[in-house]
Amino acid sequence: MINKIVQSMADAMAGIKDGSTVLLAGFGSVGQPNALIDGLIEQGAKDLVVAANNAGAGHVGLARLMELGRVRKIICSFPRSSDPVVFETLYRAGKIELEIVPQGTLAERIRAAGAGVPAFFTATGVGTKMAVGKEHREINGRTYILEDALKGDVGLVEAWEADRWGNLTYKLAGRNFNPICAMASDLAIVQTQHIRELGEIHPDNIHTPGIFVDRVLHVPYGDPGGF
Amino acid sequence: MINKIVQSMADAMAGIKDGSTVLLAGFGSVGQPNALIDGLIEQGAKDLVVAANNAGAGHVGLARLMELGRVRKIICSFPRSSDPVVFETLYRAGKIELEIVPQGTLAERIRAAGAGVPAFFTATGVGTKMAVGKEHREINGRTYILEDALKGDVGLVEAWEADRWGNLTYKLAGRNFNPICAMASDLAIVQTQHIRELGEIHPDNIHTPGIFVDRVLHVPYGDPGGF
Amino acid sequence: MSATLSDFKPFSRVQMAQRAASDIPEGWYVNLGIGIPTAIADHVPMEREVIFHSENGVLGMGPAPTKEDIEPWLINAGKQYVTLRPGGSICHHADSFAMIRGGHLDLCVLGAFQVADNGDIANWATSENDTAPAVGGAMDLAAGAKRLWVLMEHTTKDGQAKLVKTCSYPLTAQACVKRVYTNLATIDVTERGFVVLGMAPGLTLENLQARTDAKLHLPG
Amino acid sequence: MSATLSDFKPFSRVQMAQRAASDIPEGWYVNLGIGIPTAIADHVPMEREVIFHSENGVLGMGPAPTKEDIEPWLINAGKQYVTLRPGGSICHHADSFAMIRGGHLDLCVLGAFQVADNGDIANWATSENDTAPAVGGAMDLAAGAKRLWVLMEHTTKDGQAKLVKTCSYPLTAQACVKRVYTNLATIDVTERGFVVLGMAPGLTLENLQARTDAKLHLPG
Repeated sequence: MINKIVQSMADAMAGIKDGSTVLLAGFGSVGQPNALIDGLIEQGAKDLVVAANNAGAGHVGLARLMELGRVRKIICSFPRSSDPVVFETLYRAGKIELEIVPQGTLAERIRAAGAGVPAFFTATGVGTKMAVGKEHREINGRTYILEDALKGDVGLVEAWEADRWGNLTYKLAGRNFNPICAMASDLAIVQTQHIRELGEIHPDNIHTPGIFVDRVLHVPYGDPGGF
Repeated sequence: MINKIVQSMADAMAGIKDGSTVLLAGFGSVGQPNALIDGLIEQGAKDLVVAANNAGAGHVGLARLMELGRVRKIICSFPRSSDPVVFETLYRAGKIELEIVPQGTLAERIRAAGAGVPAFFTATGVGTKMAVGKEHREINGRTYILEDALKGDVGLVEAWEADRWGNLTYKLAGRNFNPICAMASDLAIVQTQHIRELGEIHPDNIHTPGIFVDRVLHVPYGDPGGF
Repeated sequence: MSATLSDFKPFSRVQMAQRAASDIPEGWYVNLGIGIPTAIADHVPMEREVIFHSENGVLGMGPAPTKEDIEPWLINAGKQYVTLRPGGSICHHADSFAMIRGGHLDLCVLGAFQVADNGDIANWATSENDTAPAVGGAMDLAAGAKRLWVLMEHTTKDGQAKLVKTCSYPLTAQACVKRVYTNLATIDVTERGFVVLGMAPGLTLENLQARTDAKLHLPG
Repeated sequence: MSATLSDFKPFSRVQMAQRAASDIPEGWYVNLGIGIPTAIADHVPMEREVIFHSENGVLGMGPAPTKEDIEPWLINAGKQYVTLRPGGSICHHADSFAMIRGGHLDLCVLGAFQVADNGDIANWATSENDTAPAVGGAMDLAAGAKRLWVLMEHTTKDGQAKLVKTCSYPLTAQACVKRVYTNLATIDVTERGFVVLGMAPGLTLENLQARTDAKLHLPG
């Protein structure tokens, strides 16, 4: 019997290696796998490259992971937040690398990794600092730049529902980066609000099929808090 | 009030020009917009480029459109069918152009057009006839070829449910190429089995958001037939 | 800067948003940037159906919720609570940006630091040396939407022109702004450059030109 | 071809499918090509959960339906009616091929015209001049799945070897076949070339080699 549901955070985090690239889903605090980030802090992997939309707020979650010196590089679209003190301190001190990526290019690079596309052309960023050093090409009269896929060794995902095959649904804006982070990661780890019986989620309405999911941990924390 | 629901086939087909590229969804006879194909036959546009998975069967639908000499070129993965007599006759007589595309490359090219990606690299087809004349590139030790986006002037789509904003759902394997043909076409025309009130389809379970849809025609024909 | 405040009455922020809102026809798919542009939605009446999109996969937003009606799972790209109209839908980030990058949005309205008269926009970083500038979805929106409008003050707080011949700040995208709504005027960006469609009451073209780096034209 | 039918007993098609089925562990995501490979699913017991995928966006297929149980909206890539197990799901064609091309399938089993001992496979066209050859999803599956197995007769009907040094037919993909199940043997494709894992009862390596164009090796 396939059972991707694990019983402990330690089981969820087992085997994450130093130097891993971690795709961290969530947008604001909605659909953000906070418990798994805490699990990763506990687990101890270091020298990480983290791709996420933001670069952490306050001194918790991703910010805490950075504060502990465990993040070598962050790839994000928006390093500012309501309280970006940890990131800014590390960045000014030269203790963390930053790769700024337009949000849509970030999403498309992640999706490309999941879909077996190693590189693609896009119009976003042409004529800006983002295009410096990138291959340019004119296609049908418009200029595009070439962007690489962004693959995760590990993906951290928050779902609304999950079953033992790893099928997932998301709730409203909790979807955001979650489906693409699951599909683009070699090891996709999910925290879910609800566990469902196999077959309980209608096959037409499964948002992430289990093929993209490796481990599921039940974390029924309720609604997201502030931002 | 936005109302994409049209009342007649003539309204659904209005303005389709000679020389258009038509993305035709469906796989087998499931999720195939047969009524719209008949509408296109009636409408009269010619010199068409049609992209579809197959090249028509028997003497109806796409095969009929070809038989009438209205299709200049077909782009498909599998020109064979249970009864491909029309296509084969035209092809042997040199009266129709054929572009064979691997099925996944076809799907990805269509999706790329909808997503603003003009070209992307893929491993599919490397070392085969499909790669002849295409740009090759080694990325991280593997060889890929460059494929172009495939955009439609017109997309013909079959949905299970639709509302007046053009939000769609599909039933089971009736989904297939439909969502990507909608998103990649300048004029996406939908035939739907059911019309729903706005808000009746749950926002988490809309398969194609109305932004990708231009016209909806109610065609409650029931279940698909044989293949 | 010869004209003083007594010479004319600049548009308020509400008026700026109202003017932009009144130019959005029913049926358009529209993304409103974080900040002043977001307020445009408040001035589009519900019965004129305009479908508002947010980068985080939310399509068909309605009015801001009352405190009692907050749905904690429904926020916009500015991380404010929002509502969904009947007919609204959710998608993931790559599909949401496919809407943007694939040219499916009829309009995006952004704020800006500078707009040049060739349509260049600079709105994400104020100098080449800005520490850790944050771009978000601005480059995707500017390059991807069918039309880009800008809503901004006509000059900086210390009177520097923001409508310029050439942007001095890092670009967000090239040659994509179609119209600019400021507290002083509504200006189209055309092949001729900036064309003034309307001005704040009491303002003369001369006074407007004095606050504008690039040459202003009149229609026709 | 010195050996006659009386010398050994070739595997039947059912036995070929059974052998491949017995090698698929629980938990694998598997795409079975149109034709004989499809029959492999019949030999995987329901209690060993193997998740079968079809190119047209169907994941988690169960046994073929009885006539009464046919769901007209549920077919596979071979356009046969199928069933979904509890836990099965539907996606669109681009997402379905993202599963294939993104390396998410543990296994694909295809039929073939020829397999070369470097792992090349030819299974979609029998000559360079074939009128309108049909490729379907074969190239995506061959290039994309983590493992490619082939299920085919060991020789053509007129006795030509199908396990070859170099494919003479147009390639489907390069260097991707990992294992071949034929009516005569099970053969791994390794860096050394073809390695024989097992043969039909009564068959000798000599007899097998006589029906094989490329050199055969024994394990170890």
